[in-house]
Amino acid sequence: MTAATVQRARPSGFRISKRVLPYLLSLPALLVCIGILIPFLTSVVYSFQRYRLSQPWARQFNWGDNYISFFTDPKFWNTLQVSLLYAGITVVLELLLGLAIAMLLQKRSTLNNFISIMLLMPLMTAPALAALMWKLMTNPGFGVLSYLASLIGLQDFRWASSPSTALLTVVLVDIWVYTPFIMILLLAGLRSLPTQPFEAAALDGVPRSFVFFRITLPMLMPYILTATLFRLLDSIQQFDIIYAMTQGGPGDTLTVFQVEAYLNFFQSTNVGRSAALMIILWAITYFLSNIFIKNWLRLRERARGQA
Amino acid sequence: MYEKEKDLIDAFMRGQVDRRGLIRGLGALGLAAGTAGTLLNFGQTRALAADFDWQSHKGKTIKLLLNKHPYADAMIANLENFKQLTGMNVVYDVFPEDVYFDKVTAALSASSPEYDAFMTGAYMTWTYGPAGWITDLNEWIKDPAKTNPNYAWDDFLPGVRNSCAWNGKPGGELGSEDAKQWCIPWGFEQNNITYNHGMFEKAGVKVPGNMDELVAAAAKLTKDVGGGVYGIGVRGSRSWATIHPGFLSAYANFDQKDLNVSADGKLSAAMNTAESKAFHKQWVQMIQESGPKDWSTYTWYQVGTDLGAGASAMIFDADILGYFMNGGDNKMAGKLAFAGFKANPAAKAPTPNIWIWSLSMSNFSKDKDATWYFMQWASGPEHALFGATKMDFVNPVRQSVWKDDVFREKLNKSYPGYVEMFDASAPGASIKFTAQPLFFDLTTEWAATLQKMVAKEVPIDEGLDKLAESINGQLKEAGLG
Amino acid sequence: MEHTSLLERILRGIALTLVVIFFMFPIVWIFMMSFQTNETILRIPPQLVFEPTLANYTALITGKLMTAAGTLDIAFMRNLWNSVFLSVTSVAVALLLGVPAAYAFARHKFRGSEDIAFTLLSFRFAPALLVLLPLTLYFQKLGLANTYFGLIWVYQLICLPLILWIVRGYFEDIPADIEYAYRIGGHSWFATFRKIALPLAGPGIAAAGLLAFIFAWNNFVFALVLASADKQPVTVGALAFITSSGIQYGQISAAIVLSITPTLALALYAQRYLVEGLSLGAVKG
Amino acid sequence: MASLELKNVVKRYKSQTVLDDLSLTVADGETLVLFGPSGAGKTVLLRLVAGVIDPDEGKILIGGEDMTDVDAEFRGVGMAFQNFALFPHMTAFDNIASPLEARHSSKGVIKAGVESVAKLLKIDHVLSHKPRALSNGQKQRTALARALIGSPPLLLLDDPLRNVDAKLRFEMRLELPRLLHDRGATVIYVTQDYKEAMALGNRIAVMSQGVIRQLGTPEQIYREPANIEIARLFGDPTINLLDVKPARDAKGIYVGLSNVQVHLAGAFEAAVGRDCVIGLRPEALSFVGEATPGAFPVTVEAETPLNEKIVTLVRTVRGREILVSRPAGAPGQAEGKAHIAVDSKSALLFDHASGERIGANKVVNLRSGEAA
Repeated sequence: MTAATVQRARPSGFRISKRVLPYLLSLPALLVCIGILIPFLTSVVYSFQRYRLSQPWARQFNWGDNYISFFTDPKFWNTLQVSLLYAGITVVLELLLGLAIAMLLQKRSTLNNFISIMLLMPLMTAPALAALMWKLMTNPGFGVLSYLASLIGLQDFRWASSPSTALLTVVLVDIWVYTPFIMILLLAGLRSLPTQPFEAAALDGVPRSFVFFRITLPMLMPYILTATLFRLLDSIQQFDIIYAMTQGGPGDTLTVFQVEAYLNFFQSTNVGRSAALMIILWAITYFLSNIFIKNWLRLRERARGQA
Repeated sequence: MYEKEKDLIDAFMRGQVDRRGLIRGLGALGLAAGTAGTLLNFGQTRALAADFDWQSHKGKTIKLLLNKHPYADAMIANLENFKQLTGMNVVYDVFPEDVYFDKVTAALSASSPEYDAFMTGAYMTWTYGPAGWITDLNEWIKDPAKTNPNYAWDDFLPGVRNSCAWNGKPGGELGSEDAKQWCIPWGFEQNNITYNHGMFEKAGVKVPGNMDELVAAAAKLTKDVGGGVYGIGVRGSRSWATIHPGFLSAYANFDQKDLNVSADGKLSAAMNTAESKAFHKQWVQMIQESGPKDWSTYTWYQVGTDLGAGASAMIFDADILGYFMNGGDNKMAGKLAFAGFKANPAAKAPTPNIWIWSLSMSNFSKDKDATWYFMQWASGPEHALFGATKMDFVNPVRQSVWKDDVFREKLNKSYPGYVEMFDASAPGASIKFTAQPLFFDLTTEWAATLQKMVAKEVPIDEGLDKLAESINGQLKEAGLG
Repeated sequence: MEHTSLLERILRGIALTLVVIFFMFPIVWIFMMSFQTNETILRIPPQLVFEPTLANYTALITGKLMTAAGTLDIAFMRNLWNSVFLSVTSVAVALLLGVPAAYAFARHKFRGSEDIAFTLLSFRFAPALLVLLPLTLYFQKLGLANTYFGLIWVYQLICLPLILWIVRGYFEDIPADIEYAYRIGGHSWFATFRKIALPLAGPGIAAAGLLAFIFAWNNFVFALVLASADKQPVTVGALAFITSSGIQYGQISAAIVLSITPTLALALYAQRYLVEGLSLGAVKG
Repeated sequence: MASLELKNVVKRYKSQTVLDDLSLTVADGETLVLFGPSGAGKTVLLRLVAGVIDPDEGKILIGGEDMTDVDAEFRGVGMAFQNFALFPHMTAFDNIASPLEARHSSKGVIKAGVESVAKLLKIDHVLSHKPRALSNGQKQRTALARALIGSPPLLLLDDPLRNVDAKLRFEMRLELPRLLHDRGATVIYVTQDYKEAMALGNRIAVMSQGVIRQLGTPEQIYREPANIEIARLFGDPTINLLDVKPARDAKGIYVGLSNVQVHLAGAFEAAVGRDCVIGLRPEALSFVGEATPGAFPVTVEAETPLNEKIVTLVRTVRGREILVSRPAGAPGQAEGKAHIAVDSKSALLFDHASGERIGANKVVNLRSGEAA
């Protein structure tokens, strides 16, 4: 009888091998992305060419010339510096602010949940349009923010139009748009932390700061890494906000990679240089995310080991 | 349907009724002016049909790429006539101006056969032409079999027409003998002064006649009008568009150039001369003293919006920007006036640099002959007149339109001083840039340098020397210098 | 944590109020602008009092825009529809492709799985332009230019890595034993995936989907480069209010309000999934 | 038939070998307990048998049929997990019913089946609850019911009593043997609790570090542990282990305890002159009069009751501590000086260096897993 049960359950006909299954599952996603890999490689080829759309006859391989020329090009170093500075400032500020807000909203309540969804609204505003609205709000004449600034004594605050405050202003818009992203991820993280260590610490009268730095932060680390990774990738590639606010100006204050590459392609139609810039940007993001992913995996392993 | 109206129009076509009589007559028949205009064009369309086989591409469809612009709107409003005339179908994509040229570049660089013709500026053809994306239109213009006899190529303002023709040699003179007609001018802008005469009166400022007066007037306006109003609006964003309007028009008036062309065709930077430095000093000073506070983000839109909303007392920008701001629901509508401007006291006349909205034919078009049918209609005298009189198709590029009484009367009535301004500056109006493929690189860098100077990050002399050095380097790198 | 002093509660309240003001003020301001004409928006100094008008919304919905230079036709509702269609379909496709892949990476440590997962994530590193420009050439040849199909494909650049990476975390957080138990009970891997893994990771998938939706919705450059005017999303469509005769701030504001509404409705509806769903696992270790 | 046979199974995770060339045969209807510390590879072995993980080498035969490459759902086994692994989104009823649903049984059959097994396990009143609402004991029974319901010929129970309280564990230890026996299924039972192992197993396989160290009946494991480690794992209180160096005199082989030569019965020839450890079960020691042969003096330090026994801690002359147990109710011993004697037949000798047991008793063939 028992044998019959086993017999009946035996597989018949086509069956997917256990070894092939995971490949089969990830294959469609991979294929879709491979389709995108081909143009990527094409761009790599472009980056090794002297290639201006307006001078098609002069198109030829110049191998590393596009890259080598960057070394002696102060504009490139400025771009690199501004991009890293921008990404660094926005990510750090958004992380701190996002964490603070998440901690304010940590307690589960209808009001807190409602506020957290409301705070997502900036994220739902397309950055390009958000920048446009901020531009209006910081207009020295009609802008409500300029008006408010003048009320608190900043009569002549020039926002995005002065080199000394342009970075600050654009960072402000970036913070406005993207802090909610970090906030929601960290809020989720905070709320999923086990309660016991905190209760124990509270009972033992452990100082709050100690709890925060020794318990909360380490346990939140994987969330922080994920949020930082996605933000960093977007931030170092920021285009919409900067382009809409200042087009990279004033002067060369905000000529980050994507703005430079965009202008190089669409205005100068210098495809070779544009592609080389983007490949370098890609290499930087690849390098940074590699570090992040390694740490992320390590932290996950550790968390898994503890469980 | 409109039998009586048609009779009246036919009478007009036969010369029995003059234009004003016609419009009055149609008005008496209870037709709105716009409808009258369309009907009038029906009549003209039928007249056109008499001399040329407009129907030879019947049934074909062409696709246009258009910028969201009054010119495009005027064309679309009149498009039914073209379809009737030719039996062709026309479809079109309209993109917002903010992204329009990026879309054009994306479509053309992909060799997309989707669009047969598209709107462009003359500067862009310096890229599109050498890139092989657009067609030399001489082949069609000069072929009587393909172009209708009423087209009147000579009717185009010569300076504007020539500005759209280039031989493709870096530094080559526009409109030279061997030039290729990369595009057909459609409408154009001269850069002059539009001012708020109420504010001028209040501050007791006269219309400035040269650069010194302009700087002084702007400063006085900023000081005396009050209410946060500043003296002069000019563009300042980090873009080529900052250089080409008022700035270059005034610059050119001092006989200054962007680039020098040597006898052997090599290009070199020309903006670090003593005269240029002196001019830059004045210009920068003017912005610092009397420009918008966030000048470095100013594009066409902000310059116009401020003028229309009464935040600025004058602008030195496209005349048609002033034109638009004098109408619609703008706060300052009807309160603006126009003036030609010659920056150089020694110059005889204004020398405005111009922007030309034009039509180009895509090299990837599958049926260029059919496309040309559309282009010759859209740039033809009938449509030009329709657009200028019934829609906001200013500034028209055809001399015949400027001579048209209805058009002049319309302008004089609602835009006092506009016609005079135009007449004064039109003779000197042309593209003041040197045609060459690095136009956008170099001009954007020029704008960035200007921003640095206004922000006092770099002294003017040093900034210009550095700019010249950088430009010379880029020209060499591209094999042009 | 429960025993908070009165002072602390007051400070928290103040901090939260400041946060809400900072993030909500621009939204409220935009909302107010959407009921004003350009004339009242462009007043110096800006003022709170105005006579509300529905003209902006009327213009958007009827597709007629009055400007200084006459009446313009706009296709905002069409743009809105495109945004909805592109975002929904792209997220659906990304879920269809990404969720099984995420499951494979979470459950089967097969050879090269980490590398493949990283590669998939790395598509998110590639600056969009880098891929987009050559892609126009290939799409032209493949006949994918100006098709929704092609666009949805490219949208996977935004949606797929996000979904893959977040959903993978959720799957990893489901104890493997639960799935083993179901399989040993006699169910196929597919039944296990459908009846156990999917429902358990459901909230997380919903949350990841919503985030992907937001990013797809905000995208701008893909459709612009790859498609014709009739397939443009609201982000491009809203730029139509920057007309040569002035920027129509009122209409742009109304456009932003309208463009936020569907996402906001979705977020409010999926509220508990979004906050609680994300906390189930995902991003954590 | 649902006999189980593992042939030379190897399982590695990364560079670590979790199961090393393991072979094992379980007869139809037999209950085999896998016993060993955590990390010994017991759970991995169960999962290999269940088919949710694959061996790197070797074969797995169920009912004589090669199942190595057969997916879990076709192996016809039932399994209960240590952490219960209930489906959190389903009610207890649906949890239990899931194996029947996989067979596309009719609703009526499923209902009847679930209710009967639920009644058997006394959880019929909580069938509509989700796991969240169940107590640990109820969860455990639900998990067990789910494993039992399809009447699988092979049952795999992974330490099912680990996560339940002591009272329930005690009850279940009494109930389970009958339950399993009634089913007639072949059972592999994993536990870390030696009493459970002793109570449930027809045979016990003691595992550590991926290898079966000893396989035998509970009696064999207890009386004849293969090494010190196993001797220490079985028995409560744990076995007394004292370093000794056996020697021989005319009366036979002896060891020195408290300066007294205690003679051992057994074939310990090989131990003579070597450093050894003697293993004395507490219950093999008893308090005796001073004159009893082999009695050695100790000092009674403390006495404590343990379950049904009383354990006495004594100290030898050389200061070594020994535990002595006697059944509760047996006469006690006052503190102070006393003498104890060894039931010499049950003394065990181990090699000091290797820990292997020394003696002529049956040798266990570890490779085949069968007693030779």
